[in-house]
Amino acid sequence: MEIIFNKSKKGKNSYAVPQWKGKDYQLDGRYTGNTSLLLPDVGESELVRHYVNLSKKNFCVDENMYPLGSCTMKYNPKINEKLASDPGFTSLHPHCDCESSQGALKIIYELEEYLKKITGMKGVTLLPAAGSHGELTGVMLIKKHFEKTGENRDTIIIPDSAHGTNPASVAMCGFKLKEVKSTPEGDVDIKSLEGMIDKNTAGMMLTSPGTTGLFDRNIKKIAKMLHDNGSLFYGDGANLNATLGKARFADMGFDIMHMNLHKTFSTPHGGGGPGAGPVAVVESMVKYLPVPRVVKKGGQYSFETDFPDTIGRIHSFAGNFLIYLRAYVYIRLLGASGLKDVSETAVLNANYLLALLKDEYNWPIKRRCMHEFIINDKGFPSGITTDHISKRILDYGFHAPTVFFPLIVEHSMMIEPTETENRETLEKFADVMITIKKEAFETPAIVLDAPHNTPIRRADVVQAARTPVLKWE
Amino acid sequence: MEIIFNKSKKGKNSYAVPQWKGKDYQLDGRYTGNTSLLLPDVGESELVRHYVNLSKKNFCVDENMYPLGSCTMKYNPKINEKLASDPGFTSLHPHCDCESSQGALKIIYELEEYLKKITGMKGVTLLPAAGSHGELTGVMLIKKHFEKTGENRDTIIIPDSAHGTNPASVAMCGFKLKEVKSTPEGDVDIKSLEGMIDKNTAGMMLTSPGTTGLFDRNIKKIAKMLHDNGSLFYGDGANLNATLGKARFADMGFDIMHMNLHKTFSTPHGGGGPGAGPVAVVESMVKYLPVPRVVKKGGQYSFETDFPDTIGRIHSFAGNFLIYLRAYVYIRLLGASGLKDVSETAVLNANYLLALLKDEYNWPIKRRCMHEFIINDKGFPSGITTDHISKRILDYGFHAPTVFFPLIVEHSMMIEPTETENRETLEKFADVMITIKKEAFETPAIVLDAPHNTPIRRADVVQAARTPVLKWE
Amino acid sequence: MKYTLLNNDDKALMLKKIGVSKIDDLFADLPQDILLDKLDGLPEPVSEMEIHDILKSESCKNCSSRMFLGAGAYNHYIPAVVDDIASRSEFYTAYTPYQPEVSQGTLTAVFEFQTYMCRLTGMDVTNASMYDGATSLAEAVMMSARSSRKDKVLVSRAVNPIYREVLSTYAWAAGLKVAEIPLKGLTTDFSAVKKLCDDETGAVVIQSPNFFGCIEEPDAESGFTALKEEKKLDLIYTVTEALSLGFLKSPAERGADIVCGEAQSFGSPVSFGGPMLGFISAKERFTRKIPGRLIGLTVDSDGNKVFALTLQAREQHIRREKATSNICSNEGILAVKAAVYLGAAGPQLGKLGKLNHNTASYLRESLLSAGFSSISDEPFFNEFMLRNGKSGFDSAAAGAGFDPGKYYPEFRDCTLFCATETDTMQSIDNFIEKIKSGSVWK
Amino acid sequence: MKYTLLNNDDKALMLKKIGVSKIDDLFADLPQDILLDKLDGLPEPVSEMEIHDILKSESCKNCSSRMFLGAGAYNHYIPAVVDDIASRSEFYTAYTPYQPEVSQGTLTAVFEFQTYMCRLTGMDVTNASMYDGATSLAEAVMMSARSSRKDKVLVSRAVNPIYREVLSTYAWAAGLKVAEIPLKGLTTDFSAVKKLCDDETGAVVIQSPNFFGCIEEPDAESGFTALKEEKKLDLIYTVTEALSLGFLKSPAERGADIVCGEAQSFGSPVSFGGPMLGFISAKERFTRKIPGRLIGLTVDSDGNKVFALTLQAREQHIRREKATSNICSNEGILAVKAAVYLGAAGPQLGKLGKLNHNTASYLRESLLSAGFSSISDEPFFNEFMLRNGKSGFDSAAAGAGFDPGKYYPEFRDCTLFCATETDTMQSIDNFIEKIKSGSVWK
Ligand SMILES: Cc1ncc(COP(=O)(O)O)c(C=O)c1O
Ligand SMILES: Cc1ncc(COP(=O)(O)O)c(C=O)c1O
Repeated sequence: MEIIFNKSKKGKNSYAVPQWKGKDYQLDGRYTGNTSLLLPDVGESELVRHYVNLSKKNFCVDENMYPLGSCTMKYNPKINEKLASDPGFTSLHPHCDCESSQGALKIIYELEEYLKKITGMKGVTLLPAAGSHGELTGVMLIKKHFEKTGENRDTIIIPDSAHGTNPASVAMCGFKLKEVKSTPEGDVDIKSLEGMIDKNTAGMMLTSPGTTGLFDRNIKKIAKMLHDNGSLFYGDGANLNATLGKARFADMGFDIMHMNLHKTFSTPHGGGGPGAGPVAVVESMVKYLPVPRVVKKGGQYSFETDFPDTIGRIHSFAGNFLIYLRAYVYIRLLGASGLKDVSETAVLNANYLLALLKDEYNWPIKRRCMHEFIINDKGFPSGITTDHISKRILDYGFHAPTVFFPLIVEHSMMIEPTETENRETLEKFADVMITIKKEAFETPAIVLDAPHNTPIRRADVVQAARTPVLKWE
Repeated sequence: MEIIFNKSKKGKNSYAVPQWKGKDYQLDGRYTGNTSLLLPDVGESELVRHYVNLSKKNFCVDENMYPLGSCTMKYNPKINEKLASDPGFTSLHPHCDCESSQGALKIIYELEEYLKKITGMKGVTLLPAAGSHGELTGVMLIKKHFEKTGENRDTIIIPDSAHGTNPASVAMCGFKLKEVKSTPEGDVDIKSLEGMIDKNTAGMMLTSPGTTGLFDRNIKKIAKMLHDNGSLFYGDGANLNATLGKARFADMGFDIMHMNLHKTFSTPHGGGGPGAGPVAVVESMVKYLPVPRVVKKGGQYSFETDFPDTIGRIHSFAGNFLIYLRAYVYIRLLGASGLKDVSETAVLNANYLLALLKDEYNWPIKRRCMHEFIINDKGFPSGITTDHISKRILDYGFHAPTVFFPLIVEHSMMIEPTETENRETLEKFADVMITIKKEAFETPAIVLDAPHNTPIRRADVVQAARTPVLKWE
Repeated sequence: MKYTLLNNDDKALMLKKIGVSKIDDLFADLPQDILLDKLDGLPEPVSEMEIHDILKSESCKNCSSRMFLGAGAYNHYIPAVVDDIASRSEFYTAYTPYQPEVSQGTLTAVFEFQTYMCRLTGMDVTNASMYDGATSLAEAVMMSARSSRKDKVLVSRAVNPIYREVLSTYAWAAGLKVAEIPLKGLTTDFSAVKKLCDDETGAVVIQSPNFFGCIEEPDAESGFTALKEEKKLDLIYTVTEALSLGFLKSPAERGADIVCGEAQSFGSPVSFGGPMLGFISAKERFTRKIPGRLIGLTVDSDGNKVFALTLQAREQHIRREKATSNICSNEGILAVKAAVYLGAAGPQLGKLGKLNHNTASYLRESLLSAGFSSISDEPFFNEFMLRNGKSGFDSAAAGAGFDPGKYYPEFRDCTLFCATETDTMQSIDNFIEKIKSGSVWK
Repeated sequence: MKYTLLNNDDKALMLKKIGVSKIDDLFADLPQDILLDKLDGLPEPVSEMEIHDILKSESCKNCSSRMFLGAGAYNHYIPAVVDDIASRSEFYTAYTPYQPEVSQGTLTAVFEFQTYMCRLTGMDVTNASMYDGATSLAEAVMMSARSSRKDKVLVSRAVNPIYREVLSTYAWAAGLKVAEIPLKGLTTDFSAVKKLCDDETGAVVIQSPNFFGCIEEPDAESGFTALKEEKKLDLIYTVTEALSLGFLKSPAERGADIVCGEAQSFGSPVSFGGPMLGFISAKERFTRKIPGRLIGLTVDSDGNKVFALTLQAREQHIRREKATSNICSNEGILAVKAAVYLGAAGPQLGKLGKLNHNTASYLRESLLSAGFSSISDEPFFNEFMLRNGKSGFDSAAAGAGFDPGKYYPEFRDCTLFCATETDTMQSIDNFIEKIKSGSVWK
């Protein structure tokens, strides 16, 4: 373990603060503090070496396949990064006048238009700063809607396969949660659902395709059931990569949805973020969208906040602009044909990898997948689980799949190769998986003790939580 | 071994060439060729992964100490790179009018002024694209000088310790070479020199401090001997890091000198270049300097080429501008005090490391050093040489010193820590060296077989030269 | 452009292995009537060069940037080393460090960020980032409410008005009540808290330096400290100009229980308002209540100290509807940048703060000499508000400062100015020249 | 700023270990009277922010860039991936790969560069780069002379005049003779070679596309091929617009023995003329005569294929005054960029060349319609020269094109234009509008 605080020694830092040549305005000592001892004293070269060497301990997409299911770890074009670091955008102050930000406003406006075309929806807000924030916003829209209609609907239905952010977002808006179970085939259990929908049902959230990588075959039926009951249908579009350019969420029957720009529309994931989670809605919901909104009048763009039915503000400024910019670039580069090629290739890649693995690994839901699929450790020698397999994968230079999610499949390994892997890499990954299976039977210790070749050995996460040490002392 | 040509497969490259919407102007097939099959067909992500993974097989200064003697592998400020990649400079065409390049011309002009102050010389040309190019230019100046004075002097004297570029540069200008030997103490042998200087002596080249890391104690005497004979004294300033801000080449008695901007003035070495090798001269030589020169008239800067005594052009344009820019930034950041701190610290670091090693390693010339010093493998068990030691150093995460140079010390290891290493790193390096010495006696095989932990094992360079394979087929 | 890599032979071979004859067979589970041939209405694809030129032309429209503008986003010089590090593929093309064995780079840098923020705020725990200042405030209020089981919060009118709007959106959704603490001059009227505080009240939110740039003193002679004690109120201390943390007395010394806000000043550009770098720091008792990711120290199976995500039982992917928040993706790479920035500035951070204060003080003094008048004399850091003077200064026409009128009708004739180290004395003098020449008055 | 890392304690401890009392004791071997207290005349040190602002203000003066300008340096779009790779510390902060065991990154990329250049020129060997086009020509001539042991070279007047000047500087120093082959129209008069060629003559230098943009045909009906055979002349084929290699017949097919010139077009910006990317490619018989670094394939002690510097016995550090050149540092990172660029463009390189040709042809046609007149009709790639027409076009006033008058008095009333993929039809039309409106004529 290397940490910058350990490299500190008095007098090494020589960061030059420009000299102030004017009058010295003293601030009373009652207001000021002294932080110089709290910060490490290191030189620029030490800083660079520290982080360059640390970086070598990270796995990244630019190195090899990163099949982290549900996260769409695709390769992101380098032109995105170049344009998103243009000072003409990065130095633009959010409170500057609209006249000096016409370029930025136009990008926002046009991206919203593109996303409408892509989703078939009638209104889009880009403001949410991540998928989860989009969900929260979407659920707020549902709340607002029933507040306005005067209906007292207090429940939202979510399948048991849902991503954790769905129930959490629902809870943050004070809704009650009903969980509907999935069939063994991975669809929503329509029978159970029927029994759940009632006058308290504000809506239902469904991920499409689901976190199982499967498209719900009753989607239109579900939409109809909800709509017949006056309930709203929310689509979690985190998996949009599976249907991009191929089918639109509006046509599936959703009223509200969010997208994860950082996944589908190519923002590198930054070790955890930032992202953007635009929300798209049908006509009747447009009026509730948060502010500010970008409006175009006579060729001029401006921010407007005066919308009586809006849920209000949800961000300090206007959301994660630099992420919009990347999505904008990506859509312009690919066009309609390129976007469709994304989903077709993502689905083809996933099915091919599934075909290579399905006879070697347990395949709990035996349906062709969309952009990702689930296998698990069933059939492995006892004691060797998904956890060990995933660590052993690291030894072979790949990232591990998403593990132990979704919860409806025991010891799930959710594999999403994305469209930017070539056939040879998929085959190499399959070979690794098959090798690990063999090892599990022939030399189990090597799997149990994995990883062996990584920058550190297996981290003790239980210990980390038992006595949390959350800062350096 | 991974090479891009092996990753090629038809149809993967989708580099989009903008579509031409006008008339198609056919060029007769007699003029055109078809190169599409010569170039690899890979996608952007494959390209990125190829080079990201390759990069991991490189050692670099940003990772750890790189004590490659004579190369001044210091840490280079990141602001250099940022400013040198500003499109306001990089997109400036060399043939654009001087009005639109005032900023760039000003940088050139002022950098020349700074280098005059730093060297004490009266004229500077920045044009040479590397140190070696500077030497060539300098020797051309000598040739021109005697052509103008009508003297037929055809010989240049060089010490046996000189860098290979010195004799090579002399040869390229048609001069005869006389080699003067060094004393066991590392100075030029004054006696021998005396016997060599005659009416044919055009000049002498001396590296200062020498490639031994030692400052010639008779420098002024040598200068006088040469000047008394009407010969010119050329200073190889590649080691300027040792005396920067502390003493000026003009004051040492040199008439002509070159600097290596990429070493002393902080351009990262780019895996081999580019650099810049400005030449500075005393008053009487100014008229010979190459063209174009930047001239300032009434606050306006311009390129001028009309100088009757010039040796002429030596570069396609005006030299390596982006390297000037880095040097300019560096000098402005450091100022006179910072430049002096560079040489003082470089010399202190080298002497400290020498002090840590001199009792453990053979120290052939027992004088305090300047910015670098020489040790060698004498006293090691037979069969274990400088070569093995240098490979073993790699195993410990450091780069090796310059080895087998200078030629006057057998099996030399020339160690230049530079001023940007901290004390702890010097001590770690010393520990490694001492450990290797111990290993050589206790577990010699580990040293003989080194390296072990590097991305590849010892490369067979004899084989490489025997049947050269210089391109992929 | 395309970033897929399959040629026709690949596709044929793969389809065969899968056992279908065409790609559309893989979309058989979708309602077939919604399958598109091609999306309508999108522009034709362009090359990389063309999108580069298009965006460059958009970015140029942004060139004339407004001066002396803060109000929640701050222009600071970002040392080149910050982007050099953050633009390494290893950092920016990785994701949440779920696999600590191949993520020590991110984990270490974010652990350093947590440490820096704890040290600067005086708190015990800091999360791995929130979306931005406004949502971090909303989440801090919800965290406090969860902890105190009280559903009312008092918020100073001197808190960033946009943050307060976001807080009301969240509070409306979550069923929390928000009441406003009035101003006294340009700071919070702490003496009014007592009256507003009922048994439902669990927290008091202030910002310091506040929206007007003034330093709040909750510990001063208003009786607030005693009341806070008595009512067991959480003091939620919002910071929008993180650089102030390097120069002013720490929030902990001011009695903060939770510190939240915006750390964009630490190494990220203003970027038209996003991405920003929200954070929540808090006292130890909130450790298991804090939203978002936390990195902790542990050991690996060789016994070496290493870092890993920890206390995940708070989070949505484990706890679902009972989680401390729904946050998942956060502002990861900005936290890394903040760590590099703070390492670069190091012990000079206070000096940099001092330079900000001097520059802003000089601007203020110059403006006063140019016809602006003082509203009140509370001490400030690098931002302050002045009355425009009788003839009416037009901040839009001047391209300078922030007009607070929209949010504070009572300050319709005032302007909020900010100056940082990026503003030189020369640029201030030029601006004052312009003012004196009268061209920027209505 | 400082980039040193010793504090006073370090210094004291180190001096003590060394056994001296102060740093100046370490400078005892220097003449003491020349030791400086402080250099005179340098500006006071500034902070990183200040130098950033200073340079930004200098760079802005360069903003208005001249159009349709080539003449040895070419504006091409550089895919973002090129700088992304080349700005990795591992590549740009390493040096010459003396230790192959820790340098396979650089070695592989430069070996790829060698391969690309060999493939595009049709030659057998390419070095790891030269300083620039002009010096690569000078060194190519010297290599040929060393090989042929003849000291005269014939150089076409259609070769870049600056390259010819550099060549004469080198030739003067080395004692080589240079004679000029005249023009016929805008290409080399190959029929004149016979007369110029004597027994001392070892090589003929041409450039194609030549300085006027025209494609040379040394193999055409001039008797040149036979003469070359008979006199064993080396055809030194200079290329300044490397992009042409992707579109035109290869130099090898034209009979070249040595190809040299400038490969800046492959991934490097024009950069006010430097750094550039010189190269020399040659037939196999020059392998041990070529200047500069060469990377070769070999094996490591585990038997794996690896790369290493090779044939170093040609070089100055081994051969000293007998070396094939004095070159040491070269243009390493630009060669890496060229490799990445060529990998990015890949099989589309020819298509890009075609786009250049179309764009330049359109510009030429448009100029002809706007009053310029044709000098001759030799085929060209992306650059061409026209006569200005009677009223006199002022290229400086127009901010477009290159005025060849300084180098070619006979073309005083002409302008050399270049158009690449970075010039759109729109920008050409706008320019023609301007011309037609008359504002750019003297
Ligand atoms: C299905 C699903 N929904 C929502 C989210 C939340 O998105 P974010 O991380 O952007 O908040 C994710 C992210 O992993 C997801 O996979
Ligand atoms: C003493 C000396 N002289 C000259 C040179 C040549 O410099 P360059 O590599 O820039 O041509 C070097 C470089 O290693 C050197 O060390």
